[in-house]
Amino acid sequence: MSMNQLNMMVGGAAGLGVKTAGEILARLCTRAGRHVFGNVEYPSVIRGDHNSYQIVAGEAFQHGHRRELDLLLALDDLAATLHKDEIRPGGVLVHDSEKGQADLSGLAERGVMLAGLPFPSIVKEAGGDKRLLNAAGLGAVLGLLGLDREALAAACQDAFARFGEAVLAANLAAARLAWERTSGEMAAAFDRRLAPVAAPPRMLVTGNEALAIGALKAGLKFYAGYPMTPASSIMTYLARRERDYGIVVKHAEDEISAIGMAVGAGVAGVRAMTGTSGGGFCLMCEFLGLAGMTETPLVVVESQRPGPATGLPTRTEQGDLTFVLAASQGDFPRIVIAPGDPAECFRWGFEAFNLAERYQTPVILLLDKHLSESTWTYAPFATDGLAVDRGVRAAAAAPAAGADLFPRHAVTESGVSPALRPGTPGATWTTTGDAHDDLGRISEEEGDRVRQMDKILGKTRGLDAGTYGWTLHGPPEAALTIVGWGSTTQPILGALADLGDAPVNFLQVRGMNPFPAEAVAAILARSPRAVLVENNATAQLGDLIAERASIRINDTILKYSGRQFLVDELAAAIGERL
Amino acid sequence: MSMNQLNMMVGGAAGLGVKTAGEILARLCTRAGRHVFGNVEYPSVIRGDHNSYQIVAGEAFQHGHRRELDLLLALDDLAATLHKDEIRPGGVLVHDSEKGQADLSGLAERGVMLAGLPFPSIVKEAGGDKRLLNAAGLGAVLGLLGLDREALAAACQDAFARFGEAVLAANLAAARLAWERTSGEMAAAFDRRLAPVAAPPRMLVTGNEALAIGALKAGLKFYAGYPMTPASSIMTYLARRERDYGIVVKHAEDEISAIGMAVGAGVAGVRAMTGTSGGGFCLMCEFLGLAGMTETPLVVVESQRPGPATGLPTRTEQGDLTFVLAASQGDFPRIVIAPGDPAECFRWGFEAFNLAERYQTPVILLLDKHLSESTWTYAPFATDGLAVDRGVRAAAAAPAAGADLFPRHAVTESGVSPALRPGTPGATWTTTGDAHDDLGRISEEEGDRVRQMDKILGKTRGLDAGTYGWTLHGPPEAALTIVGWGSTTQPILGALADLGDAPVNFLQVRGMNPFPAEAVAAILARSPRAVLVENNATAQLGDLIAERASIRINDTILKYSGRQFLVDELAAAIGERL
Amino acid sequence: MTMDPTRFNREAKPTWCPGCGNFGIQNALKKALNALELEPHQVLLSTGIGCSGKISHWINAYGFHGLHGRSLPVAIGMKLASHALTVIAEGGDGDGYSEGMGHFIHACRRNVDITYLVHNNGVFGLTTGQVSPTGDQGFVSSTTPHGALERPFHPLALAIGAGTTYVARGFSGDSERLAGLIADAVRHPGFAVVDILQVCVSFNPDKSYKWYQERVFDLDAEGHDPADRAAALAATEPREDGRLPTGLFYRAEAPTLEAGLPQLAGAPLVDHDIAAVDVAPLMEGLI
Amino acid sequence: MTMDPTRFNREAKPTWCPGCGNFGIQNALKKALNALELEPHQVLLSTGIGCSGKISHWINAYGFHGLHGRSLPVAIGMKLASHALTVIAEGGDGDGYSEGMGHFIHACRRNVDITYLVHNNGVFGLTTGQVSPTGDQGFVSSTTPHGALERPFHPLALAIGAGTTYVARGFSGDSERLAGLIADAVRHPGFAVVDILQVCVSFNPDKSYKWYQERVFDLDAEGHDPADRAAALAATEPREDGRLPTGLFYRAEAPTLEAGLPQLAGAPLVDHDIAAVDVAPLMEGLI
Ligand SMILES: Cc1ncc(C[n+]2csc(CCOP(=O)(O)OP(=O)(O)O)c2C)c(N)n1
Ligand SMILES: Cc1ncc(C[n+]2csc(CCOP(=O)(O)OP(=O)(O)O)c2C)c(N)n1
Ligand code: SF4
Ligand code: SF4
Ligand SMILES: [Mg+2]
Ligand SMILES: [Mg+2]
Repeated sequence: MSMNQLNMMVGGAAGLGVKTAGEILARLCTRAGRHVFGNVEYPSVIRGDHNSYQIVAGEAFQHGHRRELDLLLALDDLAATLHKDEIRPGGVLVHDSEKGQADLSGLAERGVMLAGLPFPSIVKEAGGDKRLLNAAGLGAVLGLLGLDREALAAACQDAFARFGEAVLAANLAAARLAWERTSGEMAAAFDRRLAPVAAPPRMLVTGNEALAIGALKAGLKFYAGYPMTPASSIMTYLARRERDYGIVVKHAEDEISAIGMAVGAGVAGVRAMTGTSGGGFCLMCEFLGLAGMTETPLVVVESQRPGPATGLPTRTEQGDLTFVLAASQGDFPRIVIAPGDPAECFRWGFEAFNLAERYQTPVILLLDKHLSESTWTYAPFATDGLAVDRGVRAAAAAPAAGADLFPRHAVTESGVSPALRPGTPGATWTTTGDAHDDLGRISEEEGDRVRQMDKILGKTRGLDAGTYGWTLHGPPEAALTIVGWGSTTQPILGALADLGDAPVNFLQVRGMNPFPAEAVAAILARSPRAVLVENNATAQLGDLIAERASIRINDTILKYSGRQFLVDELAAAIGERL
Repeated sequence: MSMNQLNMMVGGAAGLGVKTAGEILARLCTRAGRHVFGNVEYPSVIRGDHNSYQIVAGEAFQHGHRRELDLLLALDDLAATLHKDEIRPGGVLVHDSEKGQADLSGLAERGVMLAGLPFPSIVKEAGGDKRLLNAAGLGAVLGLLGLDREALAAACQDAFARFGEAVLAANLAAARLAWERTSGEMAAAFDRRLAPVAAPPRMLVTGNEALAIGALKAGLKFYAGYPMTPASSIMTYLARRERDYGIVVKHAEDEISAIGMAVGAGVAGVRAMTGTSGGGFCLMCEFLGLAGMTETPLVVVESQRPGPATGLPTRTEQGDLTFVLAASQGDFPRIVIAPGDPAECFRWGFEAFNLAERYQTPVILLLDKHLSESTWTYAPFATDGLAVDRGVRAAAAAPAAGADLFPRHAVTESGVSPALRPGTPGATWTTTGDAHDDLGRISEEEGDRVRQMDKILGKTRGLDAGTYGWTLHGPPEAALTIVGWGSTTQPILGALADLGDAPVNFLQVRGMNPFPAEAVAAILARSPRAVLVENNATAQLGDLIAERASIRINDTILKYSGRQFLVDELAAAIGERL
Repeated sequence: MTMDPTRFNREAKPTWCPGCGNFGIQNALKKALNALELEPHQVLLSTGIGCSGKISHWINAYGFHGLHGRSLPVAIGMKLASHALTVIAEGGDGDGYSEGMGHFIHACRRNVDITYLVHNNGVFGLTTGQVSPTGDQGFVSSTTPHGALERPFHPLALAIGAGTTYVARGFSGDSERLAGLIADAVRHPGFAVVDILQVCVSFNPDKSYKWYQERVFDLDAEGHDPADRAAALAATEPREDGRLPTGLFYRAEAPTLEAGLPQLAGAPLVDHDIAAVDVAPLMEGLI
Repeated sequence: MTMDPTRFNREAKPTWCPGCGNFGIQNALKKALNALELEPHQVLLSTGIGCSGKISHWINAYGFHGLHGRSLPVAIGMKLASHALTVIAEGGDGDGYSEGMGHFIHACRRNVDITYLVHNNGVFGLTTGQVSPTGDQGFVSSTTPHGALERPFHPLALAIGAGTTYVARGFSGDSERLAGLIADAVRHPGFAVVDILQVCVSFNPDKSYKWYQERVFDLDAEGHDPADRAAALAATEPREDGRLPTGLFYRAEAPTLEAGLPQLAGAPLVDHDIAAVDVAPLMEGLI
């Protein structure tokens, strides 16, 4: 490993600023020209317990996290105890040598460097309390990584200036005191550095941020939601920009209202979105079907977390695929797409609105906590070539011959009826979630029913998931084909990179509905062996492939502990099959 | 056809008492020793439009309805217009010859007898108004069917006595006036009779009634619901018996509350149920998963109607199978059973509670409007052999060693933890919809998560759907195998009866989850040709079979106009494939 | 230019029962829209599921007949997206006060400039007459064969308690006065609730036109001051003589939610140009 | 026999933030249950999701920690099934007044004999501090970076409006008095609401213990008559001096829902023998 490849973790109780410290480190690495992957783990409590922020950095794109730590910054004893065994020989443990009580026996013998610092004294000397602990820890880490005094000052400036002079000064003091203790001998003994390397500017971006930016680019005008991890940060990201981008973001009283408002906004003619996780999605089912029945464009983000029920609210899982594909009574067209990384979140966050308006039906983007909240580095996403397509819209409101109503559900060749924005003079329309005729009038006639069902069920036929719904990574032919979807994409790519020239490729499925059945079947048919990699207990994609492509993959690598696969863990599991 | 085989329809606007007249006729047929099938069709409006009640009666079990009517009682012009062409040559149209305006041309030429009656004068003479119309119609029909004056009086007594003397007298007068006009010559010219034949006493029973009785037999103590056709009649049936059977029936403020109350009652230790249709089921998804996660026994009835959204609220469809199988985030065990007729509704209405308590998980009974509201005749269901099994229950509350808590989620060999009813002295327990340890305490440990997921997902392994989840009707080997489920069962059986000795059998799937994959696969493997018969647009059972049994059936007979298959319609469609 | 007074008529005939109070409400709504000098295309209706909710099919305006209990969230989304339109939410008492109660209370405090009309007939009409939350205690219906045990609430007491800025009650049997209340409610800047005592001839026949006519009276006639919140609340209490106050219970001035959104100060969202949104600064911000 | 005053303690330590008002509520609840001379096994808790809802894990009683916003329906089902138990529903203000508002209003009118405790801290604590329906207008949180636009309501005004028969407010910083209110609420036959002003040190630090202590006072001290409904409603109005009344706002006598159910007059449903229910008469009825 090069000295520029780094695997670091900050750990400590909730409330100690683990995430802040981790984010600062991640940004420093990014600005030093590194690609970064950042993974945050935290329990569903506000203070105490244990949080961690893991940063993997290097000159190449970083796919995910792995076990062998180069450096652990333990802000408390629990962090040291939980993660000390993950430090590789030659790695460092930064810990509290003054009041710390964690049992560190055996570490030195394993060749782990113990960077014990008197944190309580340091924060006291810096004129503060526990709230300076993460700054002190940061100083220690930057010392170890070879940053000089100016670089340290700049990092602190960047991180703390917005809290005002006094806070900045205290944090800087704490950081500097710790830096002084590690930047000499200890740094010399440590084999990793954070020296800048030349690289284009890169964003450090989560899936939720990328998706939100894609949606704004698409002309999102209305977002309603109800707080629920891991979808909340879409709402909060958008809310902060609401005035700059001339959009309305509404924290509704519940998820039913959130999706209801989004439907109303869609009916009125703007691009609208809502987002939630599985529990909230339960409450959205009925409106989802209404959007399908009334042919209202709608984008819904479902960012999964481990269920059933409240489950593990701040952890990750891919357990809602089957549900999202089937939610709501009756048959109607729904487009379900599972992006695999922030770049895909951006792209589909944009494209979802074109699809929703082109087909006048709900589009669901299926993420999970790992994708929503982890960070990766990317050059700013290219926006040229992203064209807004609002679908078939009536120019003016000519009512159907002999009727006073604009035919909102006119049967056309494509199945898509021209849309007419409410407020357009010259006619009006009516529509309903009841079965209806072409004019949107309630109709219980068998003929109308069948005609309109055929119409809506047929209209996504032109959408060919074969073109966008999958990617075969690696060699077209291989001894082993990994099959996965969504947020396992990057860990799988990382594992494949680890496995070097091994004869393995990876079929990433992205279009969950419509499903690229032919392509998937063809790839699996020519693959001598396939294994499903899923972050759930029952291999839900496996069921979908069995149903849609008539192939049952029996070999599975599943993880459902609420954590994402580590790259090395996955490489090992795949390696066993080679 | 024997003169005892009858296919009759009463039709007229909502509010004219079509259903009442139909029910009286159905009951008369039943008491005359006939087997009866009754199909009610009505729109989602309270007055006006068009209702019909079709009665098929004969000496053998009646599977369903068919097109060729022997008799149509048209209470208004619309009924005559809509259904006159369904009357067979030799059949009768009872209509209003005084004010009626329907175009009846061509009927006489086709050999249809026109029993025109001056209904307005008759009801006036009987001292009443439109409200006597159905009694008059009834009198006319009974005259045609050869009932004598006493039998007519008895029928009226039976139907109208409960409304008091005056109402009875007026109805009887109207009925008698009409009877006088049809019981002579007209009756002589008509080739059908309702003369009593010897038969054991039979119930005229709907799926909902049978299910409710099964549930009461199982010891149901609590039902909560929110009105929604076609599930409402379960609630109203139970509510009327609430005092007799010592149960509580609650009309809740919404479906979330309804299932929440049922979950609470289940937690407290009684057998509890809720019921709804697809739209309400959307709102129940989250509690369904909570029941799965907290291992709370719960029975949910989902009686389908055509979706998506409000759809056709009073019609029938089998469009929610996929949804019900996947509803709610994450993976948890759910038992889904689709009974095929009232006898099965009774049996599974009973058995569902044993399953729910044995496996401590939700059980869903999937019906639809056709099954919920149509009537069939059965001898009273046998109740011997129906034993209440409450599953593994702790005798007393011994807490887990070293803890103050009873281990509500103890990991046992079967995966089922002993239940302990709240209120039991000696300990307490805690449980949660969050991931938890064996003691029901919130736990985010990976080990606890995996342990408890393995436990709950494993516990229905002992439930072998191979034993109860399917029936192969007809010869074990046949040139053609019909595959269907739920309420198409009886129409399919009727069609098979129509087809006589044709080489066709019928695989009825009943266990939707767990799914009898092996049995289904074996039957389909040895069948040269299979066709799916489903009352939906996308062949949802077909998808389930593809997923679970790895066989894709491409030939389908689908109907999604909101109406059930007619027996003769289905026989023709099947016949085409022979 | 004088406007065609029949412009809110549709061809189709309502499927309500003959004599249903909904006809009076339909009439009143058309009159109100006429009085407001609106054009059909300027009006957007969001209705619930029930006999009542079908009204959007029989008023010539843009109409969205959505889900049971959910007319309000839809209407709020509509208004925020296209605030130049007159947005009216409408449905039944089962719809709004049972299934939709949560949305109702929150709409009251949210104060978006929409109007909410509730057809309050004491029953679930379309599902054949089960008692609603405003039905009398003891009411016998198919779900309450031994009489309803829950006590009804006065919806306007809740509306006032939750902060509604326009609170009125009308009667379906008096279209003229009802039309006035509706027009006023639409004019009112902010969330306006009109609870409408509605005759259901099929499932609540005891509360007939006559029954109501003997009881309803206008609060105005008692010199009620709609600015007096305590008096308005007092007016929601049952009276010993059984009389039923109608008219304007309460009105207050408060900024609408929209007023707090500078992004709505210009054109409605629906008129924004979305062809070339610049997200480069956002991406810059992540570097 | 004197009872062990620590019998409602559990071994496990709450995971609330140090200084969180929930500790005071937990204390008060234990004290109240102790004062009521209940045994742990006689108590059944139904809690929601939020920091608040976790309380069932840290009170030694039967405890069901269910869904966000749904503690009340569960509690009602529990009580009707097993009415000899003391059933308490409990959760946060987001839980009860946002997601669960519909259930709240309907529980108020239903008058089942349960107690409802709401930890009212003005924020969604567990999801990191978004404004709740009782949070101040203008409150800046992650979902309202430009300040909350909706006006808060007083939950007790709604409770009274919906017909609740016991309505009180406590303060998490005064466990002793809060314990008294809770014990009284449990004793009250019918639905009893105790809204509890709760300090959230992490996300609503401005409303500290000190802030509350300077403002809260007992209505009793003002000679408030809890039988006077209008006075109780008046007490829910904001005061010019910013003081916050606590104590018993309103109490009324009304039959519980259970009293209307003769089938509950004997043993609780849970004690009925279900081994041999005779359904023959029902089948007879269909012949
Ligand atoms: C989620 C859901 N639950 C239940 C229903 C069934 N449903 C249709 S209308 C209705 C009640 C209508 O009562 P109300 O709102 O008072 O309207 P009315 O018919 O009296 O005008 C119900 C329960 C439904 N459509 N959707
Ligand atoms: C259906 C659903 N929506 C959203 C959430 C996410 N969620 C968990 S706790 C919470 C809010 C908690 O606020 P509050 O009820 O006030 O409790 P507090 O934490 O303040 O005690 C939310 C929105 C959820 N668990 N379920
Ligand atoms: S049932 Fe009642 S509310 Fe519905 S249309 Fe008939 S009279 Fe009107
Ligand atoms: S976030 Fe607030 S309510 Fe939650 S535990 Fe911390 S202080 Fe208490
Ligand atoms: Mg109503
Ligand atoms: Mg709160």
